[in-house]
Amino acid sequence: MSENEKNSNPSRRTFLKAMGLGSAGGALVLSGCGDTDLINEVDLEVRKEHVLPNVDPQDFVVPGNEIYYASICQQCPAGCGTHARVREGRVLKLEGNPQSAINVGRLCPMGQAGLHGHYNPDRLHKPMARKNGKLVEVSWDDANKALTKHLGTPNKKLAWIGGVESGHDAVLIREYMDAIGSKNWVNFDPMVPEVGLSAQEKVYGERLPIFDLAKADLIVSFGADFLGTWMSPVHFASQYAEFRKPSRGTLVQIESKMTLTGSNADRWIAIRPGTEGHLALAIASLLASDPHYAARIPNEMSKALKQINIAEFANITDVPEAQIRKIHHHLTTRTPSLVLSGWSAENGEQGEQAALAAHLLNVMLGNVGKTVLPRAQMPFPDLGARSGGWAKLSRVIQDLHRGKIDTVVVHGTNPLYHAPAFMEAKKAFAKAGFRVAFSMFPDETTLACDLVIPIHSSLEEWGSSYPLYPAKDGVLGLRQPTMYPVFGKDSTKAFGEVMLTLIKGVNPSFKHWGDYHAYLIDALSSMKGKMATMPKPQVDGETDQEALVQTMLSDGQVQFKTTANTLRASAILPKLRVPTSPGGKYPYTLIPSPRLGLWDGRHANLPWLQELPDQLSAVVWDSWLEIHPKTAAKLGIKTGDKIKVSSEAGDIIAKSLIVDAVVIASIHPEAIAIPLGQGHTEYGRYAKGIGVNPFELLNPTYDDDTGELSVAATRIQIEKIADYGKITTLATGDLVQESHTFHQAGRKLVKTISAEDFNRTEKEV
Amino acid sequence: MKDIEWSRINKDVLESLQSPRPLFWVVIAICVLVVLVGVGAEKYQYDNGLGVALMNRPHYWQLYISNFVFWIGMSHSGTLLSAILLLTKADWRKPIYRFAEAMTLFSILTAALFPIIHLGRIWDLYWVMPYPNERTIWPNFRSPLLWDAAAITTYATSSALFLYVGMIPDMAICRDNATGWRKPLYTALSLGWMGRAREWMAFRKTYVIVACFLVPLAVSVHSIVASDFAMSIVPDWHITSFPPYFVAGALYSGCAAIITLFVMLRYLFRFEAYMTEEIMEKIAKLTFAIALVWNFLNLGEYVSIWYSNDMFEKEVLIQKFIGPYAPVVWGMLICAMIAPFAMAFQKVRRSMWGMFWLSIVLQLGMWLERFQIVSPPLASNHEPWTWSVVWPGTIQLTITAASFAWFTMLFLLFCKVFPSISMYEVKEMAFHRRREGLHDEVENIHDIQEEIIKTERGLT
Amino acid sequence: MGLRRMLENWSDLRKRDYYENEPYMWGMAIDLDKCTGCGACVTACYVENNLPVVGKEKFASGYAMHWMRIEHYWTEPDDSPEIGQKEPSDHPERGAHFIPMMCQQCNHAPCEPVCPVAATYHTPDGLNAQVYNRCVGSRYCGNNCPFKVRYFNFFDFWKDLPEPLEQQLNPDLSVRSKGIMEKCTFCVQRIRAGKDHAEDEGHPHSVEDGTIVTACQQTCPTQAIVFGNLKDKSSRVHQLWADHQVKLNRHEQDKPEDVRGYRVFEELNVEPSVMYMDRVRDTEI
Amino acid sequence: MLFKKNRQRGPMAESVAEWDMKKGFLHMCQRAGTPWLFGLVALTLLLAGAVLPVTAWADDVSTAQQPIEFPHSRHAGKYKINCMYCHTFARRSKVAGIPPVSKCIGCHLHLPSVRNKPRIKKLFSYWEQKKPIPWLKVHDMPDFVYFTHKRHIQRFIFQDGRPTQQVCGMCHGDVKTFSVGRKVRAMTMGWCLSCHKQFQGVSDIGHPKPAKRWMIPVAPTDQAVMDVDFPQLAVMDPEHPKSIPNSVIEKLNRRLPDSVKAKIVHAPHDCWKCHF
Repeated sequence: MSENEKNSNPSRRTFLKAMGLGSAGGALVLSGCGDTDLINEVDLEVRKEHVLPNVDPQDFVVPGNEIYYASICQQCPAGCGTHARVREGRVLKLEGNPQSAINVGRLCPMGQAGLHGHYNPDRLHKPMARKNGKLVEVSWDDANKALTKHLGTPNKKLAWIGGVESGHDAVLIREYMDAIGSKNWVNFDPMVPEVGLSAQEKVYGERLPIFDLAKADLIVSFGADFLGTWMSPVHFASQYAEFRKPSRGTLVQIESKMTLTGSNADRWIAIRPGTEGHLALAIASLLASDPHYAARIPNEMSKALKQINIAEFANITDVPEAQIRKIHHHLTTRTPSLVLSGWSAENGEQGEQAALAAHLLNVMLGNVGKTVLPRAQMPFPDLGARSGGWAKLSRVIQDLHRGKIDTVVVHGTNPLYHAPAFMEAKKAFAKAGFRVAFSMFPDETTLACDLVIPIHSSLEEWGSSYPLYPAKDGVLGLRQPTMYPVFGKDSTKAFGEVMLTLIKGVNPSFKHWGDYHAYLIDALSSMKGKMATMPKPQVDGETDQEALVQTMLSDGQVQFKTTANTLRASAILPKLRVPTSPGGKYPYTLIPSPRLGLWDGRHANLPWLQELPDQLSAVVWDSWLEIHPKTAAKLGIKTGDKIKVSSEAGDIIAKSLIVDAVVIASIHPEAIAIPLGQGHTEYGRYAKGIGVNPFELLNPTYDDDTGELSVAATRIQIEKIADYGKITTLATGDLVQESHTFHQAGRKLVKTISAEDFNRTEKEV
Repeated sequence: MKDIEWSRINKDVLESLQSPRPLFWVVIAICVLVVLVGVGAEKYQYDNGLGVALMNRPHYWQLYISNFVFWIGMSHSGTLLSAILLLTKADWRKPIYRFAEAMTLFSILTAALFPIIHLGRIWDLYWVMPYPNERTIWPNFRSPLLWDAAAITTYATSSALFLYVGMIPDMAICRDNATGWRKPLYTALSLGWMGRAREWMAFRKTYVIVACFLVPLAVSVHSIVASDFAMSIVPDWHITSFPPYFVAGALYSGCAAIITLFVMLRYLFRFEAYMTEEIMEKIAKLTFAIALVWNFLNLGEYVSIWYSNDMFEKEVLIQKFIGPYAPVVWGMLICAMIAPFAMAFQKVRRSMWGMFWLSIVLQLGMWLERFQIVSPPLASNHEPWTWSVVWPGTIQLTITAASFAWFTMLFLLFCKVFPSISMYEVKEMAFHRRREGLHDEVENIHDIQEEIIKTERGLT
Repeated sequence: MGLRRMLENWSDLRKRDYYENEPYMWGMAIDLDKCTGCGACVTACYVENNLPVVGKEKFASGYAMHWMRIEHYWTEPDDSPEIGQKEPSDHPERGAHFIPMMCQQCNHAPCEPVCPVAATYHTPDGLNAQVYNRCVGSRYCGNNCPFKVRYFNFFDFWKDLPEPLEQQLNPDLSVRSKGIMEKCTFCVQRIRAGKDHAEDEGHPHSVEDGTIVTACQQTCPTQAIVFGNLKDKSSRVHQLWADHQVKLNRHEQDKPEDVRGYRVFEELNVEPSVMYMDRVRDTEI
Repeated sequence: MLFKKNRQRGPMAESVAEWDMKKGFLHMCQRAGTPWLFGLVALTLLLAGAVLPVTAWADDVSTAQQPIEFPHSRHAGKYKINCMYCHTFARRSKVAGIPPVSKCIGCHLHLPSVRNKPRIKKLFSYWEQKKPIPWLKVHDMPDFVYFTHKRHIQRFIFQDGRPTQQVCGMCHGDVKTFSVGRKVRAMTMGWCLSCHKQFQGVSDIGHPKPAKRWMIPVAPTDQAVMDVDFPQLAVMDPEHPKSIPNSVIEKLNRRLPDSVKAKIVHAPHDCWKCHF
């Protein structure tokens, strides 16, 4: 981390003036008499241009000069700190906030593309209500009336479905739910590794211990795509950079479909889908034969582990025995090491057991306390991120089916898109008496609601959020309006604002806050006692309170005092069945693979991300199906062929997907991967009608222990239905495409040297 | 051979200005139609951007540039026939050089359209011209495109001049016989030509000087066009032998075009008596010789790429023969490399329609040659990630077709307005034939001159 | 450049190191071992530089306008599947070979001499400039670029920009219309702002290292990209070049095999300003 | 063959032949429709001239209607308000900026004497509606031009200590006499260069910093090389900023030490300084 802080050169700060925008910007309408011309043309323009002065601007607003406002990225629950560059009253770019311990000034593509959500042409900018079965735009007065009518009274049968919710938003929702007396607040985010969190809680007594990648000398990752899609990609990427410094750490990635992390591994091992746990167990068994490691687990357990036949497990996992022994050898020689489990391991049939097996290795190797570290206690746990997965969602959907819920509120999640066809979520949803969506975009769920409240983007509103995976405990991120609402004052409203009004109706104790801004500042000020540092007034005449607010806003975060904790690791012997052997009518395992970019589909409406090629297959603006060359040869499939994919659950309701094939070696021959993200039936012009959604085909296979849906355990059948079509890739060339080999053709574009040479020749720069 | 009747020359040629065969009008009508379609295509391209022409990265150049090279190439034969053969005093050039020169002028005018059509911002075209301006910005004199611009304008001007100078005595003949709107036109263009000996002497000298100027110019022009490619670092463009290769190719396709137009004119304007089989045979022999030179240079190019053993160049060469553009390359080899050997047979050389179709085949071959020079190297370049194959789209093909129509239209209109056979030179040829065995008249030019001077003195 | 001055100073202009006395020479170093191929740089470039999103059909037809692209290969340069192994494997067991490819700001740029209107030329601070308002669109430069990193506006892409997306456009640089060639500029607008800033601070000839960051460098989660002034001996980029023994003004580096620095297509004598560092793999595991 | 005998020709004959040619050609011209031809050439030239765009003044707004006829003459002339009092951003930003409405109101609230004039009434109506005044841009640079007021103001006003009106006047003319703002300079690239090319000695980076004088050519050191012989060079008239003729620059350059000359030679226009 020290290096990262060094990199974010302090001299650059002189450039930046991150500051708080007092009240939503006076009359910072798109004006500022600087470059009022939005489009700088390259030809001479023959026309007369207007120049609009500000009416009554803030002192620090200088037309032509940029201002940076600190904010928090809301593209995924990682909660990276951002600086929004503002000129002439419009946000122009998002950059990482160097003060944030999560991302230290960097952002991932999704964070960069946040502006396309903010300025999205398909954003909702009028409340909508269902009239005669159709959603029509209504006035805010009508919307408020409807809101009070349906949500403003105690209602036990109200369900709140949110994404990952944290900070004061979460506090308000909790207060609201308490006030109306409903217990149905569920969070659903398919990308949060709920299975892994549960396993970690069992092993370490902590749902989310800190994984210190930088300190590890060897990382063995069972499908954890920490560079791409695992909880906090930017944070892990900056740790990864540290990890790769001399002397260089080694990364072994074991998974069925290569992820971004896999493509950066020193050794990528293709494993039979759903058998990651078996491999971990085999390694544990080898470790158990060494008393040094066996001492860390109970005796019976090591005895049980020793029973394992490595050759048999090699057979099960399709990884050569020699390879397993090699990994074991390196795990014993390189310390500290770190074992992680992620998407493909945890979403198999026995997800939690596989995760337990992976974490058992950490316990046996003595990594707990070295690379797996305890979290410090945050004084305000209510502000923490509330997440949930399929188990909670399917419970709500069942409740809806049974009529136990009459009002649904959806905020920040899109269950109707994600839920597999077998859940019949749409039907269940239709059974609710009244449905409300707080939403920015016309997504599938929003358009199925009866009342749609268009909310501000995260760059237009006040708010706070707490990261899902805090890099540093006790840091609450703050958001502030960086510009005047894109569609004007009376179009969208801040979520907090709407909630506050709603709560005032059911809980009079909130009445004394005029608006959400006042509430937030008040709430933060009341936590003063628990803050790590108290800023001193910098300017004459500034009160302590003003100094506090100014510092909080320009930092974009607040650090609370935390209390240290310890981890108590307990070894748990995973109970893994031998998986059913492939074959029969559905011989292949479907891996719906998330990717950095479209994520789980929530970013499909951002053109920048649609146009960002997939890191491995280089496909843009489309869905595809990854298939190993051997399997492809067997079935006579070539890149670009149209493939029909069907599953058992899909066949019952006669649902199948048709998608283009990409023959690529970075996948296990028994696995078929279809990326997540496309296949929207709504969600604006950029997302609608592109590609397919692999979730639709999933079988109702649930993890035994956690009740989460086993997303990567569905068996499928594929069938070629048409020959080579055009598939859009970064490498436009047919020459590249037909072979799809991506050869360097003798040019020295990227060469590899061995880590041995690297450690010898490189020194820290 | 039945000789041309002196007295019929004027009549026959002037006849051609009035009543060509009806097919002439059909051809003109088709040409105008195609040109209009082409203009529409260009308008569409202008409005929407060059993307509609289906070029892309890395195929930044395509048909427009290969057409440009093709038309510039075609312009070379006119100069060759008329200037080089004038200097080498080949008498048989006389009935055909006029239309060959016209062909030169019109093909270069057609060629000049292509860089303009090809340009991304046509409206800023004038920036390519070195004109003094307040910004003290000049075009980039290092760019071969600028040399092109200079070479083409020079060549167009001088070949127009050459054509015009050679036409002055005929203009006088026309003037004397013309009526209506043609009368003032010919009067202006004939510059008061009276056919006096003194005028003839000045005329001869001017003509020869312009010819001397034009021959090296023609060679340089196509060398410069070749340097558009040779000066780049694109593999298989960056070839030292490109200038002579281009010049040979130019003469080759130009000669083939002359054969085509020869047959066409002979039929349309009833020039059977002038454009005889003997002349055709001579052109065919010339074409055959040039074809052999071109063949040699072409094979030499392959060999030198092969032995240079440069990875990039070799790759492109191999791709040419087995890659996606292989049909074009093989088509080119069959049409331009093998087909000309038909001209080894006298029967073919003397058959008008045989030669007509053969010349079409040769031109097709040379057109494909230009395409395979431009496109395959762009398809598989240095950077393997960007390899891609693109075939020209409808817009490009339409504009290409329109360029052929445009050329044919201009050419036929010229032949309708101006005598496409040089009357005075054909007379001269007939005169020479009669005086077989005698010395050339130029031998005595000095004596004649002296005589004239004496006469002039006597007069003044 | 004025014609007269060009002629007068012909011999100077023809010197190999034309700008040797200038205080700046912008360069980059990209560590391919740190590069994870995530694509954050690509998106950051779109945001910063007003790059148009062309949509599916146009992307497929090769009209994409990403100034920066991440290429990846599955093989080593000699086509062996992975380091130290000759026989083919079923899987890419050493992962992918990523390389961010953008304009290399060649010091002997092949694109520069061929532009008929001198819209592309070399600036005194070592950048390969592309002046949009001068460009006439002959596309010769695009052909002559061995890296194929020049992008041509085949359409008026920005005219397709729906409201209110145009509010995002960066006012610091132009939005290119049809018929113009464009390419990576090393974020020239940021360089310009940085120099102005240095001038405000009163040290016009020396921009402090790290003051100017390109958009791609700024966002790179692993900080694989380092940008700076190669003539400043204390800059990070200069140190990286020196440590990896890559020198300017040569088409072949005289350095040990295991030192990681290299420049792509150096052998063409184009003198790129971007140094890449080999990717590394642990061969023991 | 053709020229064989010419070598033996006498001087006389040669001259006659030349005359012959000349006369012959002239003769030909006379007889033909020469005016006709010349007319053709003239027409071509005319057409070409029409094609070359004259765009310098295309964006002139001096005749257009501003929302309020702001009298610069009164503010800057009569009351001698510093330009930068209202255009306060000029020294801090690329753009000089139109003053915010609050600034106008700030003063005019305390000027009841003019409160009822129609212009002021209009001003207050904007203020009451909290609406920006839709001014028309008078000096509208093309979008592809990077120009920063800040650098110019900092250099000439704060570093050189010149009077504000003089410095602003270099480009904006004698504003204190204007009733409504208008453009007095073409603001073309050549006009920019008329000043800047005298600094071309060193490029952007080695921007010359002649210590006390403006328009002193190419002195990369702080030594004011020209002071002695050309004391008048630095005199500026806001209405007529003088550019030094090339001949003078050349003469001056000749006096420069070799070390400086060495820098002069690589001093191209750097288009990217202003166009990107």
